[in-house]
Amino acid sequence: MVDMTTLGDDAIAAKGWFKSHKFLILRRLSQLGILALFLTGPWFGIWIVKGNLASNLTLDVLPLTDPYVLLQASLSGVVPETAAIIGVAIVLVFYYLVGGRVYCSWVCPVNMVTDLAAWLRRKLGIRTTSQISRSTRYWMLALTLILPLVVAGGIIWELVNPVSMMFRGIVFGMGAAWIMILGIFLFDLIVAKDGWCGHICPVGAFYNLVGSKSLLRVNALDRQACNDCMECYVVCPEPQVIKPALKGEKKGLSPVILSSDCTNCGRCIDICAPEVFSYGGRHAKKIDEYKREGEINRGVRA
Amino acid sequence: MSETERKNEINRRQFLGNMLKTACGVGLVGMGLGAYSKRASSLPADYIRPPGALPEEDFLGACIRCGLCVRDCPYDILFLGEVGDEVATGTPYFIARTGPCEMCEEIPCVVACPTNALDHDLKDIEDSRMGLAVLIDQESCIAFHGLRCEVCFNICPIRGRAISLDMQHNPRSGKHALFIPVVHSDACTGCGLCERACILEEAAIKVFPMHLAKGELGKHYRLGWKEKEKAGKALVTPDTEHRYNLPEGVRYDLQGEGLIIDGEAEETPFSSNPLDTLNSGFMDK
Amino acid sequence: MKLTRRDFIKSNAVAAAASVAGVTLPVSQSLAADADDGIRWDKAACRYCGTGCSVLMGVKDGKVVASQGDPDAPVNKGLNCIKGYFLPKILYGEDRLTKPLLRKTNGKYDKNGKFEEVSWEEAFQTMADKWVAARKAKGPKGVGMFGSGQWTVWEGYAAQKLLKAGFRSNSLEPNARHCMASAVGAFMRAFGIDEPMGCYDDLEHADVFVLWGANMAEMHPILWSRLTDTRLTKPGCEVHVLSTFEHRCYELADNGMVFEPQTDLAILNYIANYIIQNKAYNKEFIDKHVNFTKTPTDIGYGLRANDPREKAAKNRNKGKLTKISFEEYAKSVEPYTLEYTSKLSKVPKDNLLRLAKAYADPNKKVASYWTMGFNQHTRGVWVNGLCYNVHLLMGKIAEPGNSPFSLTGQPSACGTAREVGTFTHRLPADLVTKKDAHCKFAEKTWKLPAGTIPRANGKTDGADQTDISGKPMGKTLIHAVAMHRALNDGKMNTFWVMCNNNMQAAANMNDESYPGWRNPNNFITVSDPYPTVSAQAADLILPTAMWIEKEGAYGNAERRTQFWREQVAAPGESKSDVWQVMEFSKYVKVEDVWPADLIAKKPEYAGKTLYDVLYANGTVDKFPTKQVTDSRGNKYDNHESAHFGFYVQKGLFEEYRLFNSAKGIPKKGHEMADFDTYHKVRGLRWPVIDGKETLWRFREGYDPHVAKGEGVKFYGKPDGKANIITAPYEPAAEPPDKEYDLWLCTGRVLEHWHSGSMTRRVPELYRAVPDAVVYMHPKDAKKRRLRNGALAKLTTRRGEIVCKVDTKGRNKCPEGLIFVPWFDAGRLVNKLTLDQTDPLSKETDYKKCGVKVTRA
Amino acid sequence: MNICSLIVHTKPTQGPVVSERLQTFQGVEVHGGLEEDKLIVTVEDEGESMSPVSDTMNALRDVEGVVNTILIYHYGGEESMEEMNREIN
Repeated sequence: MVDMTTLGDDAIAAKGWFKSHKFLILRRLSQLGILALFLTGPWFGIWIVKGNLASNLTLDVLPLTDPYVLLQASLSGVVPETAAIIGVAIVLVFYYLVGGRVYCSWVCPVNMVTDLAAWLRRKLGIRTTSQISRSTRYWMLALTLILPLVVAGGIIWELVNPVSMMFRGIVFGMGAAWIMILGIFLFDLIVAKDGWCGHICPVGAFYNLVGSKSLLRVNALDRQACNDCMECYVVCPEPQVIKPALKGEKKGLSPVILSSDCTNCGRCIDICAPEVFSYGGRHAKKIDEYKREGEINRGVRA
Repeated sequence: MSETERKNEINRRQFLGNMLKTACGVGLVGMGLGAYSKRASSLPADYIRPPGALPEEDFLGACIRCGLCVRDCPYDILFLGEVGDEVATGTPYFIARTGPCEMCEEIPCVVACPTNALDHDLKDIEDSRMGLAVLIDQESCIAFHGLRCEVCFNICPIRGRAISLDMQHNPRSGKHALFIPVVHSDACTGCGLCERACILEEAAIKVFPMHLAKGELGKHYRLGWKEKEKAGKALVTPDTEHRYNLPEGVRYDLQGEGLIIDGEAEETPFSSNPLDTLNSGFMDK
Repeated sequence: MKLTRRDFIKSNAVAAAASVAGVTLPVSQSLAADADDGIRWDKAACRYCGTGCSVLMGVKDGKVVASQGDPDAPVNKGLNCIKGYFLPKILYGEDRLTKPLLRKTNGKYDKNGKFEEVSWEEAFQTMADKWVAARKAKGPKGVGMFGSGQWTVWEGYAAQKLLKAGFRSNSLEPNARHCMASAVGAFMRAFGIDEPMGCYDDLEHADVFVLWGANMAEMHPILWSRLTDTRLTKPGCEVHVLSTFEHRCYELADNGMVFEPQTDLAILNYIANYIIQNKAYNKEFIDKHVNFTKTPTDIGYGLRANDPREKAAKNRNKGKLTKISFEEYAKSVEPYTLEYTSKLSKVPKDNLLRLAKAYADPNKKVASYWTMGFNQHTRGVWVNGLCYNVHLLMGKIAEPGNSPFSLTGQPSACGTAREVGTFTHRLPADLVTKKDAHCKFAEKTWKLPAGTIPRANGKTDGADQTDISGKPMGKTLIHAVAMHRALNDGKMNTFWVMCNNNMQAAANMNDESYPGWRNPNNFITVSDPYPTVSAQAADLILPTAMWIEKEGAYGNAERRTQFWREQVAAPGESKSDVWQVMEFSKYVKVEDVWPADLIAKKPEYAGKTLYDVLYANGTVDKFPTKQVTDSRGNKYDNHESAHFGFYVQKGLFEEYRLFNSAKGIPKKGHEMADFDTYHKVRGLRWPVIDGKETLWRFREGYDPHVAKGEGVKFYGKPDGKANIITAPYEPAAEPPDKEYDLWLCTGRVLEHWHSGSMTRRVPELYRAVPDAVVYMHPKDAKKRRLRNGALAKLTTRRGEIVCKVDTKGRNKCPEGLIFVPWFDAGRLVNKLTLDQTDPLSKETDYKKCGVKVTRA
Repeated sequence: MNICSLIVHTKPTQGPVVSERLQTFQGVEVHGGLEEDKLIVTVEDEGESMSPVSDTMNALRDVEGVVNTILIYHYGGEESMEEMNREIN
């Protein structure tokens, strides 16, 4: 059993505090930075990005549109504007390249809430968790896409979607949305570990599918160095994705984490004292393997 | 059945059971959502959609709650529904009494909409139908009492067409007129400027979403005189000439005033205004 | 509602008995008495326009808590316009001034200091020092007072005495100079007596209404309501509307005409020509009641003498009439053919013809109404007269329905400015300072030594009047626009503005008004309830008790005099204008302003203050202070009486009546009822003789001054005949040219009163019409790359302002003309206007100057 | 301190006339019922200076036009004048 009180100490000892929190910090900067881009307008009158994550316009030129929301809208019978289609295309290409669930770990503001809940769980030693299937989110996704087809009243999921609600709440005004956020926090804290993001959220499920063949992945190329401290399993929001890559050498499995459940959050890279994990391409191999295969050396270690 | 088989059987059962549970759970969520959406998508009477908004049902499907219209409104009148508001979360609206639509000619909110929830075919703001102004309280409206207010008429951007003044005799004072504001749905955009301007403590003229404000004539029924006007002639064979048994000096005008008893003033070839005669030159030419 | 235990038991007892008997009691008897309980209702005249609606004000616990139109008032029958609806709120703006404020630095008056609260004593002492010094150094025109057609009758009367008798200065003008002077000039020239011969009942009796430069729909809302009702209910009634742009009256017009500015002169001459050519005129009437005259032409534009337009004028400021024959008159209007007039005015021939026919039809009763379109006109007296010409030619005058009617803009432009005569050249009841005899009558009435009041030419009995300055009195008249010029030139050094907002209202603010007020040698006092633009530009601000915070009287456009009692106390140290005028007079001694030889004629006045001489003179202070009550026993305060120790308002009014109602007065025809009567009635239309009011003047049977058998008599003139005065079309002073390519016309809107100092403090009215906009034709806007709602810069030779463009609003301007209302302190349109006046009436023309519009 | 209410029946159509007559009595107020010829009347005394309520009531019976009087409500309290006249709301 991993000792929660010393979680990450090894990594700090081995790499220093900064390097063992590098991607965590970068992710927070990314999440807050994106919020900031949206907030400079209403707060200071400097309009960089208008709108919210559902659809926005950067510097009055670059349109970006959430493909999931637009898909729901389309299913309710809407023909979107060109700008929206361009926006969706850009977003899809981006997430196809960097991994769909990068949205979850680097963009989505709810991630900060659920991460906080997970952190508190560890700190408080809450171990109870109810058994919810991780596939629930796909059911939810299906449900949210069927609802516009069968129920009048359009994008029904968006009435309650906490992900868009939280972002919109921060940018446009929260109303009672904080209750929803608090609900998710308590759900993750008390009811189920990684309950929302890892089990239920259909937004995550959607991006999961978008990025199922993404190019950027985390790998465990140095898996031999693994000292079985298990800390990566503890911090990973989708720990089931690690095992095949980290421990699958014998079965001949790729050291790249191929499961699209992986959010590319990089916490495993941070927490790992022996530096087993790194970012890389979908087909990343160890340098010596490249050499072996006569390939041209490319920068593979992130 | 071997141990493994039994184990697999249990696993399969467990799996099916779990799946069923999940499906049921999600299904319940779905039903809840469906029911909630019914309530949440009922647009309250004082929440008015921006110009060009599709009919409410379509709008709720098309609007992706991005808030771009809110951002591009130069008068900052638009808001996004928040959880707890009586309007679908994240969808844009304005409240006419506090911030009506100023009717920008270039309609920036529509231009900003990425999904056509605000219809991009709307090019002329005067064609928009955000709602309909209704003079809902004729008892309080001071115009109905003969006071000279007409603030709603004066502020209306579709001057004279969306709100006109119906001038009537004021029987109470006997010598003043009433200037009754009348809203015309064929021109009113529902911008709400009138509602904001109304000087009463609670506005007597209010903008409502179209479905609340507008009645509908039975589909079968036509207004005869309007149809005749449209056609430019009678829809059936025109009436023939009527003749009557009448005493001397009495005429009968079927389409006009009915029975006419000619009075003292016999008809003469002269106009009552001698100037007409003076200016017409000699009559014998 | 207050309820005692006794009331409670009693109401239970009553309810029990009523239920047993099966009797329904009136609501007020039950416990559920309505919330209006304890409100004291009393009548007052509306604070705003010249219509003179009566309102009932409800007071509870010293505050106006309710209001209603007076259902028994003949003018408005319980109705109000939107401004009247909010009357109580004008008293309670959050920024009421409550203390005198003087510009000071380091505790001393400083022209460039900051406003500091001072006591009334300090305020008046500072002011008195300045006034006495200016009067001594600069002569009778060294001091000046600018009052108002919104003054109550006695306020104007008290000020009249202070200036003309006390300070021996004719530098007293009302803002009515900007508003009514042309109408007055034309009345005097045509009829020899001021104010309309008809009354509002003409609105029910006319068959044809013609509006000349009057937007009655917005500016006289309740009268418009009456006119509209007649149009709706009277068969054959028609409405003709003429203006330089389309306004709300065109909604009712059967014949709407938009004419090129200034060509109203030509149109009226065309109508006269048409009547003559068709021999439609009333020969019998003309022979008996009319003289034909002509007036000098090419008379300039009332600009400063060095202006090239003035130098070019052949007969600058001249107006002496010469008798001519009917034939000469007919010849003078002959050039105004339909063809020529239509081309000049840009009004289609058919419309002009229809209008002319309406006037020429002997069977149709025609009422003509006008306001600022005629009066604010560089040929205002002319154009007023040309309208009388048409009515006189047809004999359509002074009888029900046949009525040329000059509407007034202010609530007491008639009652105070004109009847009390608070103009530089006038004395009460149509007397003038030009006439030695009139001045002598006034001096006798006021118990003053002969020669006290400055004559227009400074001479009495053919000799120069002596002055405190040691020099001869010299010419003493100075009109409103000239006052601002004199301030600017340093010739006038003290100026007291009361009950108006002349910095915002006077034309050419940048070149004349502002530099004049801020001239370091000048001391400007502004009395106002609110911090107006004028107050901002003043040196001393005196907080004023407004409207029903004092006992008052107004006279409306149909000669109706209406009184009200003090309803509520003014906030803080605010004092009414009459208090201010009278109290200030205590700070000036007779020796300060009168030369020794004048005092020698009345040695008992030596050492006295002006207050002693003018107000504690045995006439004004004749009536002791008494508790003011109404017939129902309600009690009312009277702060002025309490302060001065006598019934101030009654004393002033009864002394004023010595001018218009006493035996042996120089000019008959202005008789009024006594003070107490007016507190009982809903206003009376003068002349009031034997308690009877007069509806139509100059007509036998209606007017007691016309003897039996005379039929019609214009008794203002010695021969009883009215003047037809021919005058030609002459162009405006500053028509558009290449650079300033549009006409600028200014005016009002329904929702705001004058400079908006009251109505813009009513949140609802402010919300209804927040800011002034520039109304313009969509094509004019498009040419300048402007569209509805865009910001435009308006530039004239004198200044510029920025405001929003309105191409769709209530006023539809023709191409080539823009209209901007002047109520908005945030957009001072009088930075743009030209200080041109009618050379005869000295009234400013705010309707015509060249302007350029560009994108802001 | 006495307060009574009574119904005063009057001769037909004489309600208004009788009402005026009744109001000349001290402490008597008519509250309505003029048209019905059934006047709703209160009688109250205000201390020693006035005649007792009962006397007044008897006197009312003798007023011209009065047919009958019926006492409906009587309040007799011991409160002082000040108490009675204190505002209760």
